[in-house]
Amino acid sequence: MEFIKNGKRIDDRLPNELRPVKFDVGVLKRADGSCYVEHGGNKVIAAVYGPRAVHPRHLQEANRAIIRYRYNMASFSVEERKRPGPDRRSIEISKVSREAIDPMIIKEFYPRSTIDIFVEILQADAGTRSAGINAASVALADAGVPMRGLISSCAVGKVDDTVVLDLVKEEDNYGQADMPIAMDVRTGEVTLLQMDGHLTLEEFEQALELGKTGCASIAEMQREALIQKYRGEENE
Amino acid sequence: MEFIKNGKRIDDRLPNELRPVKFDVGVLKRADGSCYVEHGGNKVIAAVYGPRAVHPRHLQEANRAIIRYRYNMASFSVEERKRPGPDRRSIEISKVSREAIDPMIIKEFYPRSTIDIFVEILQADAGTRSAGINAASVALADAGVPMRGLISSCAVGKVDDTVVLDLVKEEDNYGQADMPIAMDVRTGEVTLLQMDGHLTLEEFEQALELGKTGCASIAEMQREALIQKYRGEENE
Amino acid sequence: MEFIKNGKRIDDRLPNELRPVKFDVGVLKRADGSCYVEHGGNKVIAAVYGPRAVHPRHLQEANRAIIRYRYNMASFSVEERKRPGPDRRSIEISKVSREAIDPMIIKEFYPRSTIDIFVEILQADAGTRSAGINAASVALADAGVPMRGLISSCAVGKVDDTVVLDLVKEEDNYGQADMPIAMDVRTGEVTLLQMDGHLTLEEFEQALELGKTGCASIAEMQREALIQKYRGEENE
Amino acid sequence: MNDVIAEIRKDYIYALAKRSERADGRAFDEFRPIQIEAGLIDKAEGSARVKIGDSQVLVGVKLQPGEPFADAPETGVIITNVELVPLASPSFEPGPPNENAIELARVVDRGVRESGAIDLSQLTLPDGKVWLIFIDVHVLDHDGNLIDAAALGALAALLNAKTPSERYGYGPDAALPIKEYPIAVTAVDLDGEKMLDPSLDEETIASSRITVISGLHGTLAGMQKSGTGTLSIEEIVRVVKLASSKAMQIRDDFFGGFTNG
Amino acid sequence: MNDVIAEIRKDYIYALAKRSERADGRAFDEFRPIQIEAGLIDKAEGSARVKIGDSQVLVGVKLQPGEPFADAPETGVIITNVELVPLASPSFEPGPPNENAIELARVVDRGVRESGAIDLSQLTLPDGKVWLIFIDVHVLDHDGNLIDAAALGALAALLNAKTPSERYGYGPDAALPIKEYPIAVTAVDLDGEKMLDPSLDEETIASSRITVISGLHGTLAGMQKSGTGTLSIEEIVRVVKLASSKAMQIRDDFFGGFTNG
Amino acid sequence: MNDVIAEIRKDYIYALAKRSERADGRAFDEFRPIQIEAGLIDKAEGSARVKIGDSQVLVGVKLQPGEPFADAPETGVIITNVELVPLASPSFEPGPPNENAIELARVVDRGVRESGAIDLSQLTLPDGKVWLIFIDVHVLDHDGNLIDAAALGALAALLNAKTPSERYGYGPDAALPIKEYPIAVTAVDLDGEKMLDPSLDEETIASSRITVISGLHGTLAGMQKSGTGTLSIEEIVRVVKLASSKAMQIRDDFFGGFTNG
Repeated sequence: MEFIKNGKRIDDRLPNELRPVKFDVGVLKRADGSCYVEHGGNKVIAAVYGPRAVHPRHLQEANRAIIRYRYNMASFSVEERKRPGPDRRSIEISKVSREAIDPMIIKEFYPRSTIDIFVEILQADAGTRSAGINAASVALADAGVPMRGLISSCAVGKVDDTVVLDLVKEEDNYGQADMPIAMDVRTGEVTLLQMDGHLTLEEFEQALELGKTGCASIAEMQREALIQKYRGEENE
Repeated sequence: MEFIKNGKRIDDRLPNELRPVKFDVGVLKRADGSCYVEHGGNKVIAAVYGPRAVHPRHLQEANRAIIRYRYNMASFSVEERKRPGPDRRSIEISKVSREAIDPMIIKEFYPRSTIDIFVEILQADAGTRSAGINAASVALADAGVPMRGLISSCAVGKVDDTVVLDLVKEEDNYGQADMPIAMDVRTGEVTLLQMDGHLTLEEFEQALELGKTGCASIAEMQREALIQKYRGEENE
Repeated sequence: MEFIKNGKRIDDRLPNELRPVKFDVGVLKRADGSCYVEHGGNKVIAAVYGPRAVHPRHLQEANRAIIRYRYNMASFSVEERKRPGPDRRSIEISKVSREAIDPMIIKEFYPRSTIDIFVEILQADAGTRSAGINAASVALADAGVPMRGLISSCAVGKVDDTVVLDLVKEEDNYGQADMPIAMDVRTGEVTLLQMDGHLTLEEFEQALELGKTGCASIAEMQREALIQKYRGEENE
Repeated sequence: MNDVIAEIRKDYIYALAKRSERADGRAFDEFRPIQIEAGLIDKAEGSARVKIGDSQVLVGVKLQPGEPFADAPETGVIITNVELVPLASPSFEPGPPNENAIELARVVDRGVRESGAIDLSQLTLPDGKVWLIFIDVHVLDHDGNLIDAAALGALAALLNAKTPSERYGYGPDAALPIKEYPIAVTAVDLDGEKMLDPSLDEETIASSRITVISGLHGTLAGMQKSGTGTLSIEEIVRVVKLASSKAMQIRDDFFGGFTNG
Repeated sequence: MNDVIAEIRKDYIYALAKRSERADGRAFDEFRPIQIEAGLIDKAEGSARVKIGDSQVLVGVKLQPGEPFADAPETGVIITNVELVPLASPSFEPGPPNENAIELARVVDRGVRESGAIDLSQLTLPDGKVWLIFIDVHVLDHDGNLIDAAALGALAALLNAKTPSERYGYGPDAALPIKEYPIAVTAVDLDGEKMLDPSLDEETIASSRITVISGLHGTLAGMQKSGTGTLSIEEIVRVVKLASSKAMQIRDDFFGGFTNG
Repeated sequence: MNDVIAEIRKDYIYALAKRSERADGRAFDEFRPIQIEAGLIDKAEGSARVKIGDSQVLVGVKLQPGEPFADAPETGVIITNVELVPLASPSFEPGPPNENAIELARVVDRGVRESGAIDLSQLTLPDGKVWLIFIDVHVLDHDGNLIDAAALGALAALLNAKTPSERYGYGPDAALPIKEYPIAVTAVDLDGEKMLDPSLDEETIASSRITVISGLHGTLAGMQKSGTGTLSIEEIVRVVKLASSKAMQIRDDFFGGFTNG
């Protein structure tokens, strides 16, 4: 399979170009905060509940909130129907996503409580964990949870020996490497990093830099979406 | 399949006729109350435990008893061996059966406690949820649980465009509609109603009336069984 | 299949001969006590944790420690890969093994606590429950848990109408009877006894006696292993 | 439902009901605004998002070739599942479907199945397999009356679905053979008053609920009472008539084009 | 068992035992009355209800064609399950079988299997399949000594069973090839005294229990000690002899006709 | 990890780190002694026990013929599982794998799979089946850095494995086609200091951990950050380089003979 032709990728993007991304803030009534994200073919919705009481109680922490994060795929989000409920992949993604978001939340403000983050993947097309983290980060802000910063995430990868930004499904399945990253772009703090495939050290450094610019673009859109939301509210 | 020939059904009953029904009260030693019911080919046993302490404790209600109801089919109760344990069907039936019985129980007498109702289907031949409710109602009385009234249940259905009482398996499987109903026949209060198939509004009204007469016959037998039991005890 | 030829068994042993057995005490760092056993083709490791706090708390006993015992087979311990986690066989073995060990432990010394015994079967070749009990007994001593005595276990069986000691896999699979036994050889108290197959009453009595001598040999090795361990520690 | 609604709110809603009013100003037989958007999920063979007021469900239909049941070898298979994901309500918890999710799924399933909405006999495949139809209801926002939203979403997603025949080498993709348009209409009982399309508050405080599923020409196709309240036969007949006529109106509004065929 | 029996009741039973008496007046080697009723469940291929005193179990046997185990292609398959449903005792809880139910099922299973009660080699079918024999023990009332009741029920239900050959097109229905009549007899130890067929009270306070399964001619087919009490080899031998001779008597009483064949 | 390490111990380790020291006297880039022992388990097709300091894992590789995935019919299948059995640590509990066990299994799995350690295209069988490779990691003693021990054990057990071809009638047994030697090296961050091969204490108090899996020639094959600490890009690059060069050294020490081929 040839992934890059005349400098363009299979969906006509440049190697360093993100797919179209759209954020919609406050899309759910019941949740304390929510955000819908379309990122290429990905359709993802995040909701935040909390701070609220922790059940069962032995999970409580005396001097800070606990953070829970549940990444879940709808049965119809992928080509072959997925059996409902958590599988090993979604349990791992929930863990690393939680750890990616956790350091931004000022947990000390809410002892003995929980902040629950729920991410539903409605349609999947490579990069769902990043899209979920991006949505969750905005949903936390929408819920008014005090944060040190926003977390922005994207994947970098390698196809046809070229480091590229934001893989689509085919690039992910048949490419040479995939590396999701999440960071607070203002401070440069990386909170999620995973990689698999084959990268030389030079490619890896290049990929990190490319990921940084991708995250920066995402961060810009996240901020814009939140501003729109609050502008909208003021005008109401 | 022809269901009605010369005004008679496949088991020779009239459209408005119940199958033979037999109640046996107090058949178990360990349970606080119990009742065995044969209803056509159905063989069902119900046991009541309680009022007793609730575990786990967070299920307790401060000012009333909670009611639990478990409908369970023995593996050998049906043609194809059923895998033991609850399935989706039995979970739904347990819920609607509990809701059918619950309004009759004077729950305020027993704060912080539970009344547990267990129904085992030993042999199934259409109408098991009704047979279970009928048995449970008598078992509650046998256990001395204070009640506002007895609940009586039966199914009505449609075969060969005729509304009939108390379907057997073939009528249930290949008929046009099935409608279980449960009520307190003295007050006319309906506590369970489900329906699927095809009924016109007129047929539906007819079915409700037929169901009412079926429940009334059941109620008569329930009362008779309880009287026999207490007569028996007095003579001992 | 011929099991005994010229008075020797398929692995060249005499009918009343144990397989080679090796005990290694204190092989794990994290456990409070541990023991590795090779018994013929069986490779088994036991760890003891405790006395320690009981979770969940409602399992606590006010005036004594509770004993928990988990027999578990590694996926790779048998010919056909075993799916991880407890199955019905391992649940039964855990129960009878716990009951075999329990009477030796002076539980009254540790109210409200638990003593946890974990046995991992790394390679299985008939007689794993006995090997596990033997390892567990030594691991308990290694952990310093106060005991009335050591429990020693072995299996007796019948092949080619002969009562034999310590079956190997083929003898177990195709033989005529299998009978694991566990006892405190100093007092003669039997704490585990199971049997299946065919034994006449005379064979059974013979098997019990043979099992007693097998357990006595095991007990000798257990004591030796513990002495070695403490000698080793003194010389350090 | 674990929602705790303040006693005062409950009294308020009951007091309103006595004056024939509802908190959101609707008439007793009035639905909140309904929106149906079909085809949002390209990866599904059919999909629809339904909003009733602020309640929101997304239904995906997946089709795959599979084995028929042994006792019905010439018949397609319907499998309906409802996920009450914790994103949709503070009262939903992660884990396998509880009795509410199971009841919801089974009522929607029976509505589709027993009404004969799909001609399952047309879903056989040349190699002895049949189409398995997975109807997955993903609840996104729970503000009451999920059952009507889920049933509506199931119907709209089925109408939106195409068999993925080409992918499996069975010739051209085709729409599903839809023969009936079952519409669920739910009412709750508040002190004797019956209100259609209950809001979350109404649903939470009501002692009983009845769902009526009806088809073209008003035929009754399914019914489910739930809750520990009781209803008289007269009340039931009245609600069933009301629900069936409301269903005709919804069917006309949203599926008028189809049902004329 | 979670049953809490008052200290006083315990002392009473122990005091009685010292005087060689039991609370219900039985001799130490005496069973409560046994009732066996076969064929109650038409939907099962075989069934039997067994009462020992107030303990009551219902055993159903289902047969269906299925794949043999890879390492025994010419051998029928036995699957035994015990359900301690919460209807039968205040100490039973809903949920998957716990260690007591599993032990009970496995002892009954081994009793049938290892005694050679069924000639499994005769259960092959012409198409390479074999009969799968499901023995399901449904406990209805737990008043002690379930294990003997369950084993008796399993044997009676197997004797009652007919292969559903016609339904599956394998020719005429037939009885199962029963070759052995394993009978379980259980004793408990109360301060050194051994009592057969323990009542619930006796079972609850006893420190150990031993079940002996024996066949025709008194051959031992299975044994299971449980509980944390200990037994000497002499005690074991004594109990085993007692149980084996009691089993002969039970076999004669209930299966005399069969075993003469 | 639920281990509670006294505040004082934590302060001590941090204070040491500030002085570029570790509690056990190692340099920051120094591993504890590594021992690899292959072939302990005859019943497995391949096995290896790895000790890193007092941490100890036993890895078994089982091979059996099975169906390939529908979308990769010519490709062998790898299934990796990690059991954190309660024998190995007071903080491990019985039950299905928790998120830590799952993450561990998946990182090891990706290290083997994505590095191309096994040429899966050579694992087809003449009858359309392929070899299923089960890599089961059984943790025996948890004293920190299980991930490097597990990855090392998986590689050593795969190198030790032989296909059980004869048993299944596929001709002579053969070694697996190993093409790459992925080595995992893990570092933790303590107040900005990076330490390789963290001990349990170090691992417990560190805010983040990064595992780098690299192959022959230092190619990066996998990476996993975990924990709630953050790292700068510069820190990451530094650790990755350090880990990759340490991996070469471990590979040379233990697999030098193989990798020369």
